[in-house]
Amino acid sequence: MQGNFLRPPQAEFPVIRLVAEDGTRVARAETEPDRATLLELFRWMVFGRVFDQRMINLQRQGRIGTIGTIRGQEASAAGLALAMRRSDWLVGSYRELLAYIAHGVPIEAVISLYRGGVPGPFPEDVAAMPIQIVIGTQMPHAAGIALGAKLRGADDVVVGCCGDGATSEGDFHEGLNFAGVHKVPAVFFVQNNGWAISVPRARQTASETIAQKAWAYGMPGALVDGNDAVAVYAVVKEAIERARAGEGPSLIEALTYRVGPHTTSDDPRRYRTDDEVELHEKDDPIARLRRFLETEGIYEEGLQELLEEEARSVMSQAIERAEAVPDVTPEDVFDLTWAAPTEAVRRDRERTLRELREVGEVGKE
Amino acid sequence: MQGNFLRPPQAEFPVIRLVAEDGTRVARAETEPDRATLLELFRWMVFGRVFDQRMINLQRQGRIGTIGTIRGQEASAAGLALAMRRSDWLVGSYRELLAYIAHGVPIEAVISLYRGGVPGPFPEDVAAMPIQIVIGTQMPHAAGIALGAKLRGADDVVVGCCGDGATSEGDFHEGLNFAGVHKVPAVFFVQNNGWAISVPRARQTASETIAQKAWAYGMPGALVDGNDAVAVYAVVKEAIERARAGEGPSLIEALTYRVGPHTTSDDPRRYRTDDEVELHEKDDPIARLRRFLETEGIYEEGLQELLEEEARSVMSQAIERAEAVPDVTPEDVFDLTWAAPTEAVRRDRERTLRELREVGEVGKE
Amino acid sequence: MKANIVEAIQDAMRIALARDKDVVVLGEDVGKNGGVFRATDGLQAEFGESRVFDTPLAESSIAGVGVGLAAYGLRPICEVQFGGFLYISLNQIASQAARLRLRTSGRLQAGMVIRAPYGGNVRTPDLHSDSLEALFAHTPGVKVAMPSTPYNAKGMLLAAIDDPDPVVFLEPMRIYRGLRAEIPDGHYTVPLGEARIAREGQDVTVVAYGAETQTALEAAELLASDGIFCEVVDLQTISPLDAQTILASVAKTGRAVVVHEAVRQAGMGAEIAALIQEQAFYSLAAPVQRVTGWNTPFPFVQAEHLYVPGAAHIAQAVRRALRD
Amino acid sequence: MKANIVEAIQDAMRIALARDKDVVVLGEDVGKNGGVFRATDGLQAEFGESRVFDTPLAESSIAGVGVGLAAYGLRPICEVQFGGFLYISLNQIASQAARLRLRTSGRLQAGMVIRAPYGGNVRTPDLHSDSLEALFAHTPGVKVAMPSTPYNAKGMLLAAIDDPDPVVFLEPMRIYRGLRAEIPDGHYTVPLGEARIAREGQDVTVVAYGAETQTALEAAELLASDGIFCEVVDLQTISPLDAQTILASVAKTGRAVVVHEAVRQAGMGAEIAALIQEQAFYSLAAPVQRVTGWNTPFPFVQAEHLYVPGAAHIAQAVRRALRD
Ligand SMILES: Cc1ncc(C[n+]2csc(CCOP(=O)(O)OP(=O)(O)O)c2C)c(N)n1
Ligand SMILES: Cc1ncc(C[n+]2csc(CCOP(=O)(O)OP(=O)(O)O)c2C)c(N)n1
Ligand SMILES: [Mg+2]
Ligand SMILES: [Mg+2]
Repeated sequence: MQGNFLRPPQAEFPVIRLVAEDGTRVARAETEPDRATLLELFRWMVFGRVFDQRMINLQRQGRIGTIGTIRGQEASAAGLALAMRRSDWLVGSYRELLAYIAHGVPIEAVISLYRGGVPGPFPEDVAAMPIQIVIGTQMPHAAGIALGAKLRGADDVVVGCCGDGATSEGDFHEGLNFAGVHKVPAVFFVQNNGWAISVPRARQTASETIAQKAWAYGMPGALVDGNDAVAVYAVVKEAIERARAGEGPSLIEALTYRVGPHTTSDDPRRYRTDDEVELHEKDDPIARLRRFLETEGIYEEGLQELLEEEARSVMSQAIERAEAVPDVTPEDVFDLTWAAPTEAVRRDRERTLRELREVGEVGKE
Repeated sequence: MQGNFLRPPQAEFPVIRLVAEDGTRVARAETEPDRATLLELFRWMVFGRVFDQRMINLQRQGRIGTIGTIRGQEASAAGLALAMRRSDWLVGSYRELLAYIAHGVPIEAVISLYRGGVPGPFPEDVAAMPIQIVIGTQMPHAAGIALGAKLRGADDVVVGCCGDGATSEGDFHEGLNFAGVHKVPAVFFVQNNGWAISVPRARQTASETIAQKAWAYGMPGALVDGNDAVAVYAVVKEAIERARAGEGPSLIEALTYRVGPHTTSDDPRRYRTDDEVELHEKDDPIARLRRFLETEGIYEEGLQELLEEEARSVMSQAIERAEAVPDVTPEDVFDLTWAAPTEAVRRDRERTLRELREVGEVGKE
Repeated sequence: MKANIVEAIQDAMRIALARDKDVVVLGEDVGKNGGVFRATDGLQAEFGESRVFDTPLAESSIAGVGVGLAAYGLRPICEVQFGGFLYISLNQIASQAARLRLRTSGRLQAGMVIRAPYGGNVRTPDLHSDSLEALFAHTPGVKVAMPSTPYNAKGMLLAAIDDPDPVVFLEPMRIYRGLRAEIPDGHYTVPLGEARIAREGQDVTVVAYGAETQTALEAAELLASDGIFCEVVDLQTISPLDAQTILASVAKTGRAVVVHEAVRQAGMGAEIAALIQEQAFYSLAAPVQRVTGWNTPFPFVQAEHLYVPGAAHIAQAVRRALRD
Repeated sequence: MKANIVEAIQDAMRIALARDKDVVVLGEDVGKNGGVFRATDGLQAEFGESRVFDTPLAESSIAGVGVGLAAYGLRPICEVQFGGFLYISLNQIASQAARLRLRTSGRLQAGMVIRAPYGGNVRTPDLHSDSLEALFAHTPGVKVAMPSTPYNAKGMLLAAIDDPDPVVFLEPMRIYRGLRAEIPDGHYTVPLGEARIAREGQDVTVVAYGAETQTALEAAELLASDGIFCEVVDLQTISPLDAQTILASVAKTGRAVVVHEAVRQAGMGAEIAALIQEQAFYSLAAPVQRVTGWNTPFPFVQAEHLYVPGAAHIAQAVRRALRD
């Protein structure tokens, strides 16, 4: 007599960790960062912390609009960015600002965006899609870019990033499924920070891990401690090398935590306890990496303070540059809408601008 | 030294089978059909074969529009329908016509639809959504209906059906993910018939099975031999009972094969070999069940012929009834668009009808 | 009671939840968080998690699950967090909700509400400010309501919840809190399908809806001091469109200006101008003017105040209508 | 060469694939099967599976992967199997393809074509017959082309493939095969953004596009025998809309009828009527008439011949325009 035909979910994904919370090493990996890269990781993470605080301040001063916070997620962002080549494509969202900057996007472009202006074109040698706001939509783009690289025979790899909440969107599914079928050189990287605004991870999907969703697309998955920069780097590096070698896409879930509010408009006390936050705050990725650097004898006294100082000054200069950028004009908007405007577009543009000018005059009456 | 962080897909789903191709029993199950139900299964499958052929003929005679074929998939459709209560909701598509009819939808309603008319309301005691044409869109509906049943405290279960191709749609993902999170009483049933028009299953998803996609939604999965009506019934029954007991949704993949063309407009020789079809044609679900009934001593000489005769006569009557239904009028279309028409709708309806009448007169000039 | 628009909307949902146990509220962050604009604040605490609940982050299924709930006989109020994300819900609304009744010969229907804040000048990020009402107005089988005051926000939402047809309910984010007024306690409805005269006048008819109604009233006030008297028609329901009220006003004034912040081309302004010239051609003294967003995507924040029609833009068009 | 529309389209893709190795064709069943209408017949055999390939059954990603391919510098031609399924692709087209250039200050752009057959009277199933051009015309940043003859089908598709902006290319399913004509061999383009005069006349301007252009020409023929001479403007590109050609014709005739099979409300007919009354008010002798689908969803097959405007409907509207 048979029965119990239904097989309950069985995928078990142990959390990959190379450096423990207290900074001690727990494992080694072939793909882990070398000394120079470890210092770079630390530098970018410290920069991320300063960047985050400065952006929040700018928002409070009314100098930029609503901004997402990245505190606590610096290891994921830096680890992922440094594992990439500059010619690899970064396809992410507002939660990957630090990764964008570490990948080569000018800080002032990011600030400009949050000032409500045009970001300005990214530099020619930075391969990245715009910072996505519409959740999940970037995942098919990542698949498409990766397919492009494959078709062209280029050895570019694409890293498509999103949050835990984004995994619920149809576009997440369609993007990863496409990537699996076409075996494209892509790495899908989910920053699982526990929350999608106020919705906890457990209410987002009944799947025990996000990593195991990989199997639904016929690709390998990995669950990494997202606060362990060394592990994030190593796992992403492995996935990128695999993709570059033509072995296809993979999905990485980085387990981290959003210590701050979702954005400057959010009040997290409405939906989570301070205790929960405090618990996670203790596992600070910057402190962890610093302790690791110390244990490894790489850390030099005063380094963090130096880097903070440097970051503050870099930020000040970037803010100055961003604030010097003139405001977007209606002309900009029209001219960036069409690459090949038709006669009708030109006339419509003129009519609109004429009416705006006239209103300007009315305003002066 | 660690490495190989990426875990390749490992879910293994053995094909559940109770009756072998040659009709011999290979296993027993608690939830398997009793004698009466076995005969009902057989009756409906035979009906399905006759129905399919008659619909194809009607299409050839220009009496109905394009129609999908169901030959070879009778066991899946009948097994699933008979495992349901009439008060359980069937939410499926054009490939589940036999299931709809076995669930209680009048044959003439189905024929009317393919005659290009209104199907007419399904009987009050038949719980079913309309036969879906827009691939995948019905899966969130199934989740929603099941949530409704749960919220109302009713013991209705919802069976949401789709094809292997449909699993690629964003709506498949969103529907199942929602169902998993809200632990609704739903069974998702995928008829994997090997093809989505010309796209083979292997190009639809890199996932080894569709059953394993269940795990991505935190629900159990099962892979059943879709040509084994006894097994389909048993597995669906188990899943429905589980859902009814409040244990949540599950996903069943029924492995079958579309022996005929996708629809009467399709030419499968463009994309698959006759050899492949012949191979699958040998595994005829009706023949298999008949041999099983024979082995079990349930089959009485001449039964199939009798049932075929009966089916032909039932079909003839249904066709007659369907063809007696007057054509859809513009009034019908307006009146079925709005449940609560506003004054503007009434005026617009009158204008449209007046213009149509005038054109009628113009035509008569 | 005194209420702003978001409070009026919340009050409507609270009343509906209390009077009909089939009403449920779902969407992203509508539970504990009470919605990113607090429209559902306190509702989960009051009515429980089975009546007011968060969904996964997936707008197609928010609408699609709504269709299923409605088919089962419940009255879902689905929230889509920002109007621009309705692009993702559109297929479930247009190809499914709008046609369920037709497909089932009236046996089932998608009596549901899809609420979303819309509109610009709120300094929101990309795609948060779009006005997509025209897409739904081009989708028969769904009604489209766009309130402009606390009074009609509450009354129309209560009407929409009762309505057996699916209703897309677009809320004017810009004036969610700015406008506070006395509204009746308890249940009342403002019928769907009826425009209202927001201000009487005899010189020019200004047709507006949603947040732009307030802007049109400002413009009317400006112009009044110059001796130009506008009649402001507040559509309230965008679809089905109450042509009669518009035409009655134009019959009086002979001139019309249509206002919206959505893209101009193929927007509601086109429909209304087409309608007026069709039905009131011989009483029109001048072409119907459109004051709208540009034929570009909604721009970056720095340019939004130029994109969204202000009172000066409307006044300009009224003067143009009078000059002709 | 002699070709019908579907052959002309296939020829355009073959030429584009041959002249530019960055051109790729993707969609459901476009490979071995050659598309359900055979538009891509033989292309995979000729150019290989890396140039012409099937996608999973998922219309959002067909467009979304197209955006990625285009961002990488390829020139994707994406096929959506039937126009009604564009609802599913809309978010990727409107919120992504249309805005990539704006979001990247021109660094990246979504130079891609999304092809889909559209329209009724072909006895297709539910949602296979919808005409959704107005949704895209309300989406600045995408162009919308709708050919009406083998000549412009080939020429516009080649122009669309070259165009750096995303182009939604809607093909008239009803006349895919019915219309056969001599077209040039090899590469040529019909520029996007330009309407054409399909028939000259001085009494009434009939504005049409896609399959309805042919119906309008039939109506013009009917009417000519009664001494009524229509000028038929075939829009070719729906967006951006070539206002000048329409206005020049109306300046001559003083009367206009706009034709489409899409839903009337907020359809292209509204935009064109609004435009004509705006720009040519004083030369208009009668209101612009609209001949369109009804304000209902596309109906069941049995009623479609009444829903899709026929020559008699158009003739009726022309007479109405002349009566006024
Ligand atoms: C399509 C879409 N729906 C809703 C939103 C509003 N929204 C912005 S962020 C967010 C939560 C995202 O959660 P997650 O994917 O986990 O990313 P996180 O913010 O936690 O990094 C929501 C709902 C959006 N931007 N886009
Ligand atoms: C959204 C949508 N896209 C495309 C189609 C056209 N179409 C009809 S059936 C079909 C294949 C479906 O394959 P599958 O899901 O495997 O079901 P099967 O027909 O094999 O039962 C396609 C592409 C459609 N009806 N709806
Ligand atoms: Mg998150
Ligand atoms: Mg199939």
